[in-house]
Amino acid sequence: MAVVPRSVDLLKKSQVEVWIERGAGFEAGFTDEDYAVKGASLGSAAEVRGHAQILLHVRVPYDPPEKGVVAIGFCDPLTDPSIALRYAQAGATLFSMEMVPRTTRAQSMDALSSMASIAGYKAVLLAATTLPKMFPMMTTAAGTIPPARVLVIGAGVAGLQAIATSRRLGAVVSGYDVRTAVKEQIESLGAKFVNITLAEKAEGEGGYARTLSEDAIRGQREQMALVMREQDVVITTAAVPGKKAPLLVTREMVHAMQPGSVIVDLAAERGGNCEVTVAGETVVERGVTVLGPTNVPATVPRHASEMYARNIATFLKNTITKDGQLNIDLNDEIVRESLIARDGEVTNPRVQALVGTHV
Amino acid sequence: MAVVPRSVDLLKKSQVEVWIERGAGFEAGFTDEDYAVKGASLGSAAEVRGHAQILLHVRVPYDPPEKGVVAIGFCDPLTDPSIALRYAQAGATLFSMEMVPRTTRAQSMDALSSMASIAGYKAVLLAATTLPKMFPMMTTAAGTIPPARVLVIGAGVAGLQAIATSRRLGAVVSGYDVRTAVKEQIESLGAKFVNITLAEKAEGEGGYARTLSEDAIRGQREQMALVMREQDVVITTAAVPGKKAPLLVTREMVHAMQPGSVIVDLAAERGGNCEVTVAGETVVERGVTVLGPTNVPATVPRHASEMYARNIATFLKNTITKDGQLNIDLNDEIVRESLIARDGEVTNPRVQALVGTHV
Amino acid sequence: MSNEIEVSLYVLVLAVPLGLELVRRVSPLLHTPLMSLTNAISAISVVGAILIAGSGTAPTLSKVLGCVAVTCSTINIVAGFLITDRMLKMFRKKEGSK
Amino acid sequence: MSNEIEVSLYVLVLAVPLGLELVRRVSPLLHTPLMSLTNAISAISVVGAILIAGSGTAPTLSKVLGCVAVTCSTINIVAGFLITDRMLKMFRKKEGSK
Amino acid sequence: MTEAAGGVWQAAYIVAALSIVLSIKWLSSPVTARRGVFAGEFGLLFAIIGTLLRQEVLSYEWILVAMAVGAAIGAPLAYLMPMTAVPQLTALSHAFGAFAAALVGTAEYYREPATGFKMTALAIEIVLGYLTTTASVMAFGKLQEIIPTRPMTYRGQNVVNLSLFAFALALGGWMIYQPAPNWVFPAFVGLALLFGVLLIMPIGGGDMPTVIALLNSYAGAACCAMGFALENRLLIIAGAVNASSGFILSVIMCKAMNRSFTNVLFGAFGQVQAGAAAKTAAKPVKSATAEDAAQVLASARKVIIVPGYGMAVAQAQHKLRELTDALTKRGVDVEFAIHPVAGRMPGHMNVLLAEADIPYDRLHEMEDINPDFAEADVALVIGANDVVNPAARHDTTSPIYGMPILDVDKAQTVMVIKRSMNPGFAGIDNELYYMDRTLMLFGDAKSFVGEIVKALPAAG
Amino acid sequence: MTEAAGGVWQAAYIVAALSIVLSIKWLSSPVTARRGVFAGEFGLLFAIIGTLLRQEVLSYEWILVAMAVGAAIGAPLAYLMPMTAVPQLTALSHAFGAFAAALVGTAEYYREPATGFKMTALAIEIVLGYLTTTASVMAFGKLQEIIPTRPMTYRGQNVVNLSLFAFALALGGWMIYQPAPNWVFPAFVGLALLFGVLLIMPIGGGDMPTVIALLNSYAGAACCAMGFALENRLLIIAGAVNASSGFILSVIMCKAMNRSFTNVLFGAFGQVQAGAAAKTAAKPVKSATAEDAAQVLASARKVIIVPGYGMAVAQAQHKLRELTDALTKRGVDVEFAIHPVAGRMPGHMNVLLAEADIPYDRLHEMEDINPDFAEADVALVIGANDVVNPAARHDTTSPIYGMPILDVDKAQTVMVIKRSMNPGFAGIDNELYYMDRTLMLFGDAKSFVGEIVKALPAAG
Ligand SMILES: NC(=O)c1ccc[n+]([C@@H]2O[C@H](COP(=O)([O-])OP(=O)(O)OC[C@H]3O[C@@H](n4cnc5c(N)ncnc54)[C@H](OP(=O)(O)O)[C@@H]3O)[C@@H](O)[C@H]2O)c1
Ligand SMILES: NC(=O)c1ccc[n+]([C@@H]2O[C@H](COP(=O)([O-])OP(=O)(O)OC[C@H]3O[C@@H](n4cnc5c(N)ncnc54)[C@H](OP(=O)(O)O)[C@@H]3O)[C@@H](O)[C@H]2O)c1
Ligand SMILES: NC(=O)c1ccc[n+]([C@@H]2O[C@H](COP(=O)([O-])OP(=O)(O)OC[C@H]3O[C@@H](n4cnc5c(N)ncnc54)[C@H](O)[C@@H]3O)[C@@H](O)[C@H]2O)c1
Ligand SMILES: NC(=O)c1ccc[n+]([C@@H]2O[C@H](COP(=O)([O-])OP(=O)(O)OC[C@H]3O[C@@H](n4cnc5c(N)ncnc54)[C@H](O)[C@@H]3O)[C@@H](O)[C@H]2O)c1
Repeated sequence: MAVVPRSVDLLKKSQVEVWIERGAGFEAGFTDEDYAVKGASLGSAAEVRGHAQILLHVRVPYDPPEKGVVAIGFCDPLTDPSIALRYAQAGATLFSMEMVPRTTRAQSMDALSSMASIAGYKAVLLAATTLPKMFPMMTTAAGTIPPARVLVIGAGVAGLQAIATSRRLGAVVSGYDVRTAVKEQIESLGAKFVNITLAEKAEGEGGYARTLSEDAIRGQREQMALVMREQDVVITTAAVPGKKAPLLVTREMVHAMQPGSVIVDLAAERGGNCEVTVAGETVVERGVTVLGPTNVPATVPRHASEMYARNIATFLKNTITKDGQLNIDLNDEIVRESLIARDGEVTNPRVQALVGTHV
Repeated sequence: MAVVPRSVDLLKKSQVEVWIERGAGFEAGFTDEDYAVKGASLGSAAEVRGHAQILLHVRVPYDPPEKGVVAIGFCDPLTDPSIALRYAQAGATLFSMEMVPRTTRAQSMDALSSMASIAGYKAVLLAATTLPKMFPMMTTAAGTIPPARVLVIGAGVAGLQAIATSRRLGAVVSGYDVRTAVKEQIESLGAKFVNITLAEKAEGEGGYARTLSEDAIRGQREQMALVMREQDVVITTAAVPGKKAPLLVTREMVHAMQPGSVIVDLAAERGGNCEVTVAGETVVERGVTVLGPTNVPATVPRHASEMYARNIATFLKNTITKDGQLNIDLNDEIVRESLIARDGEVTNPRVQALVGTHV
Repeated sequence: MSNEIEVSLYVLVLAVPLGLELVRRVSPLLHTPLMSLTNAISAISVVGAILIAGSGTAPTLSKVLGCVAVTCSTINIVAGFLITDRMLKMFRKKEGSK
Repeated sequence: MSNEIEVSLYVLVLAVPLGLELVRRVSPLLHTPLMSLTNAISAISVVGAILIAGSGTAPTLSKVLGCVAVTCSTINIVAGFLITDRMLKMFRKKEGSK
Repeated sequence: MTEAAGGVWQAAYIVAALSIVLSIKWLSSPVTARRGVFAGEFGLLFAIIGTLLRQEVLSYEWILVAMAVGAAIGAPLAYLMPMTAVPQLTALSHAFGAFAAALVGTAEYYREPATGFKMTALAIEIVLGYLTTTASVMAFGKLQEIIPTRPMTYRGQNVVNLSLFAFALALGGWMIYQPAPNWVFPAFVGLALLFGVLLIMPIGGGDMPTVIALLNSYAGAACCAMGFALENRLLIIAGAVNASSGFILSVIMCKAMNRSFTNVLFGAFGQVQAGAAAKTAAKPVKSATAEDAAQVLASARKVIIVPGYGMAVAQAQHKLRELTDALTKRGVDVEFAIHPVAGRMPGHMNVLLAEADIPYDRLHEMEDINPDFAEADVALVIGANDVVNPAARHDTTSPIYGMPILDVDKAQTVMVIKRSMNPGFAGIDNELYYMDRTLMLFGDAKSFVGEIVKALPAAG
Repeated sequence: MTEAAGGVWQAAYIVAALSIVLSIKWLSSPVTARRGVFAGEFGLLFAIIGTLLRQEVLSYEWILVAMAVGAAIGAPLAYLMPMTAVPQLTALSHAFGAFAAALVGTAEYYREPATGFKMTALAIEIVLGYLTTTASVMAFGKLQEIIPTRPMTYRGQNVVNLSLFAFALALGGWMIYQPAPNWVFPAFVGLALLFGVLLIMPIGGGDMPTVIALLNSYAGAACCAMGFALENRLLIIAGAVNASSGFILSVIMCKAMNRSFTNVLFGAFGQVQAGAAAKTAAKPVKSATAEDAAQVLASARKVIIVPGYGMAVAQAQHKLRELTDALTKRGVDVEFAIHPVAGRMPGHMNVLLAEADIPYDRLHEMEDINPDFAEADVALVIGANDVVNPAARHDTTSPIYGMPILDVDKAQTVMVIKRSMNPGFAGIDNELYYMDRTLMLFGDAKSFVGEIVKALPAAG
């Protein structure tokens, strides 16, 4: 949900009227009354669309609204820029939550971080539930259970959260990332950093990673294979923004693992970090279970909604004036970078570039 | 699995020959070769039955083996004593792992404890996976996520483990049990004890609980209802040995909980502590999800097998002489209490009593 | 060895280790008060000063010096003890809590 | 007050608190060895015994008593120290580790 | 030689006095203890040599013979007695020392009529010397179990003792007033001897070590008095230091054994103690303070920590981690021994120690670590009881018989933190606590460990 | 009156000696400290009265006048100085005492020709007395910041000092050899005075308290020497006790301040210290030690702790818990302010603080706690930087402009633990650090917090 009862307050403070589609909050545990109490108006999907000047979505629908209406939400314009084109053609305004820059000021609107955080947590629960072993060490009268060994590949927001959660459950955790700056961050959670020597620097602009060369990738894989054999659980979260997820775990690496081991591939949606991964499915290969869950945050609907709603409300607050009028200020980095389409044009240069080659 | 590769060693030390049914270890992640390497002989189910004088089971089959053969495993003779009668009639010897007394010396054979421990751990994972919220507190740019509140009812071995695991995941945990001695144990895990005043003492012999009077039960429920309203997760583990599980959470209490809350009823198999529970199924009632998982330890097959195998190997060692001969010594409390049927007779007095009324 | 020196050495042999033992484990809380107390006590030289100042046999120079010494050491005594006392008053609460 | 008594009192004033301070915080592990050491040291009475036994002026009875006293206190010294030493040998390893 | 020798013996005396002071000082810390013994030996050697050099000493032969005899008796005494007999041996040796002091007093009394101050000093020396002699013999008897070890009391004991004491005082007064040798002296001596016996009779065998320390103190006081009588400063110093340290030592020992000092001394005269002693009775335990524990831990090389349910109840895991950190920093090797059933649920210790972030590689299973206890300087048991109860090994009647346990009793020193002498889960007494090498640290695990940590930087 | 008075003054001396010993003993424990002051006063009173009763003392008038004058100067000195000036006050008072000792030596020297042992004692008294006088004055000057507090060193200092010392020794030797008053004596005095100055010059202001304790010890030694010269046992005892306790006290104080004793004494002669002070330069920040921090925290009523990424990097959460516990125990109200983006992942602080078992109700969101900073005595920032950077409020050019921050700058005192002046994630300087009320605590968060905890029980 892009709006939760609590965020209705926030929105109303920005002097806007709030319409909610009836029944939309059910999954996340909110009833229509919860919203009504906070002063939101309820209606059918069509009614809502009819009333609203600004549409807040989790995932922006492929069909654009009418001219002049603003839509805000996830729309992944770098993967599929056609949606930008459609909105531009319809004369609607489109903001992409993915494109909110990762500056300090924008952190409270950074929905990617919020969702990644939830995904990292949930990935560990999935792994723990699937693993035929327990995570924590236990010295019992029936023998000593050694702690499970967990490797987290890709220590962005999701990866770090996965590390923290695994450690909480008592596993012995190590983490790996191409960006060496992350070593300190991994260690700051009490986990071990897996040192894999790379031939080149992997950190791009703005804190994101960039694509690696073939050679570097091969070296990385060889060393990784050795580490992976000793793990009970591997959680992969590696991503390069706007690109297909890097392939980090090959089929051979999976085969080398002990039967009973579990891999959770959080990058499944973007092609997966693991060769075996099938998005949305659970594959068992030579005793190793590979989970490719998609839209993981949706499995923790309550908190995912709350966080997203808060992000989007803050975002909105930043783009409207005190008296509730939309105010698209292109001097504001946040607005500029997240604005995809407006007044019939695709405005974002990165998307423009893609549209050129794409359409 | 009643035998894991590691416990083959243990058994062979006791001078017995070990036969394993082919493919039996698969679920727990053990291949036939793993066993063969340790020196076990492999065969089909029939072959194994044919060779063995002592059969080690997880759950003892309802069909008794031939005369003179010894079967050891779970068989729940207090709930269904007919199995005792069948084995007695067949002239086979039957040991029930449930009946191993809870003395200090018997702890390493106490399979109930081992399994309860796993169940407690897994129950928390199930709850966490099902809950639409996250367990730990998180202060983030998208608002502060408060920690989940978990109540564990019945703080035996499973309950304590559930408390420990929930605490690890960052929840605010409280525990409740009729036996007041448990207060200290709950607090020793850093959780809060829920104080519910009872009219009578509830501790029976040997550390087990005993059944409560009607009045006491009503009082308990009223106070419990107040506590439950504030919980996100309730895990119930209350049991009275040999009896149906006490009903602690009524339908009204479930309705009083917030939609989105989760109840995990570990007593589902024995009738459930919750009125809504359906064993083996997930029921959603007024937004509250009630899980009634059965045979939970089997969902952590690897460690469950290892622990059980160790328990049963120790048990066996206690009942056979140095040169591998069975030696049923009725002076040994452990042997005496766990022996159910032998030489055509039901030997255990508690089971005898039941058989009398039952058959 | 003269008797007087012998006695003095005995006294020394006992007094030095006694001083060391007394202070060895003092709480850091009391470092400053203790410093100021030993300061006051070191003005025991007033004894020598009085003996010189009041002596019948001493030359006038010595007597004058003695009187000055008495003044100086009295300053030390009075100031030393008063400071110590003031300082300890600040600890009163803590004493009470014991 | 005779000089001798005065001196003795000084010595006493210092020696008694010194003894108290020295032992005040001894580790319980050393209680027994310390007990046995003070036992050996209390045989310092050997000094008095020798003085009597070797004295020219003493009557024979006194001398004989003195000699017996020397024997007795020597037993105390020898046994006392040897026991202490044997006891401490058992702690040797710990010392070594420092 | 007179003047020179005079200087020499005085110097020797000063050195002796200093050595004796240092000896006691050094023996108060485990690190310097053996040095302390040497200093003591050195001090007495100097005292003897110095005395022999004095011009008053005219004939040496008899003295040397007497010393040889003494050494010939003392050495085998010390070497042949088993180490377990140390207390009685000390008592015996002490009887000789006190007797020597008494004899010197007697001899001096007969040598030369004394008056006033000197006679007072002599009287004190004599009464303390004789009293201590018989008291030491009694203590020896009780420890060796020649005399029944239980406190012997009878109705009116107080009255008898007090009147005896008053009588002795009166006699002493008379002697000072009328110093010429007469019948009073033997009577006085007799009273002193009797008083020594009566003093010990009502004290139980378990309190004997404390009593011996106190008797040391009396002997020291006797020497001190002797010093006053003979105008010998060395005797005064050594005697006084000995008297005061012996006294404070006996007080400390009482405290460590959880006994009231006045009870040990006088209590038995009343009836109070009899009851108390009878109950806890028999088996005394040694208790110690956090400072003591810190000292022991700081001087160890290898410490094995055994956590139990009590650690969980006290939630002491975080403090325990502090202790581990502090010790590790000092170079102590700290390991954890986890018993399979420690606590009240499987993995109880694990979850708490993990919470405190104690590294997994420090935790050891019972089978793995049991052989290591023999090499450990200290086994620190924190709120564990049943899992370290040696009864499980040999007492077939015990409910825990047959359960494998952690072999903490193999460690050089065992320290047990718990709140009381109460039993654990199994409800049975634990013989570990009564071992000679066991120190009981009574208190809540969390706060006690905290105190140890605090005391650590100060420890030697 | 002679014989009687003789007995009286000797008894008074003995009482004085005992009082002084007890005084120091009692002052070593907080419980008995005030009793210790009384004992000391009592001891000195008895010493003075005893002395006045001695038959050698013929005239009283001048003495009483002199004492009155002394009291008239001393009392206002002690009462009027603010308590913060205690160290310099002690130094000043001490200068007087040492000067008195020096004067007595001088007077005695001129009164009566001395030889051999006595002259040696006198020489020692004189050199220590004068040296201590100027040294105390210098210490006073440095503490009062009349003289620059920084260590003053120059090339060859060692050589100059050593040769000066040798020269003084030679003069002293000559005086003993040739005791009649001549030009040597004033030269000797001059050297002693000069040496006192040189001794203090190279020592930094921060080490002054230790130095004063040491000077006490010198003064004590001077009194002791005076006692030898005047054959006065009270002086010997009091002087010796004072000398040894002053010495050990200065050693202990050095340890407590983490300074090497020899460094304080001699180290500054080398160059080491000077360099460290120079670098940081530019905008000045106030840095402080763990002891300072402990003192500030211990006297606070409300402390808000702001953890940041640095706490995570250092894994300081367990130590932080120790600190929280210790402060809470002292009655300090400790709260945690968690900034939404502190650390490097959402909930970073939560997971670590939960690991250390810091209760949830102590953790507060930014919005909730921000108003509380104004009431907090201390905001303790541990490895946080961007999230407490006031630039976010007003500096529109800053990359963090617009981010809500924790209002730590509203707190009475701000203390920041970090390793250096390096910036945080955003890479920008933090003006908070340059505030007047900010103390920078440089060091790794884990070890620094640990040190604060250690220093805590000591802090006032
Ligand atoms: N692990 C399992 O699965 C399990 C399950 C059920 C039963 N058990 C049984 O539990 C026992 C476990 O042995 P154990 O040695 O761990 O525990 P234990 O034998 O029960 O001993 C615990 C000791 O801790 C002390 N204690 C309690 N609170 C304390 C505090 N706050 N501070 C300091 N000390 C405290 C108690 O002595 P004070 O009262 O004097 O302080 C007690 O003697 C075994 O008998 C085992 O059979 C185990
Ligand atoms: N929470 C999130 O999700 C998230 C994600 C990504 C980025 N960020 C960004 O991270 C920043 C978080 O702010 P913050 O205040 O927590 O951290 P910060 O601004 O990065 O400051 C951390 C400070 O800790 C100090 N430090 C590092 N290691 C230390 C150690 N071992 N001991 C003591 N101090 C140490 C560093 O100074 P020295 O080097 O001088 O010691 C540094 O200045 C924000 O800018 C935020 O935007 C947050
Ligand atoms: N400015 C801010 O305040 C702010 C806010 C949120 C996040 N961030 C930062 O942005 C960064 C990216 O976060 P994210 O979680 O969205 O990243 P992401 O989801 O894009 O990628 C996840 C991780 O995968 C890693 N990765 C990419 N290719 C890899 C490869 N071949 N092998 C191994 N690892 C590979 C990346 O380095 C990254 O750490 C993080 O460092 C985060 O701290 C900054
Ligand atoms: N002697 C040993 O060494 C040993 C070994 C293992 C377990 N135990 C003890 O045995 C006891 C039972 O363990 P278990 O887990 O098998 O018990 P269980 O599974 O039989 O029961 C679980 C819990 O439910 C509780 N319960 C029963 N009725 C209840 C009610 N109406 N309301 C609330 N709670 C109720 C019981 O008190 C028990 O704590 C525990 O105390 C355990 O410590 C002892």
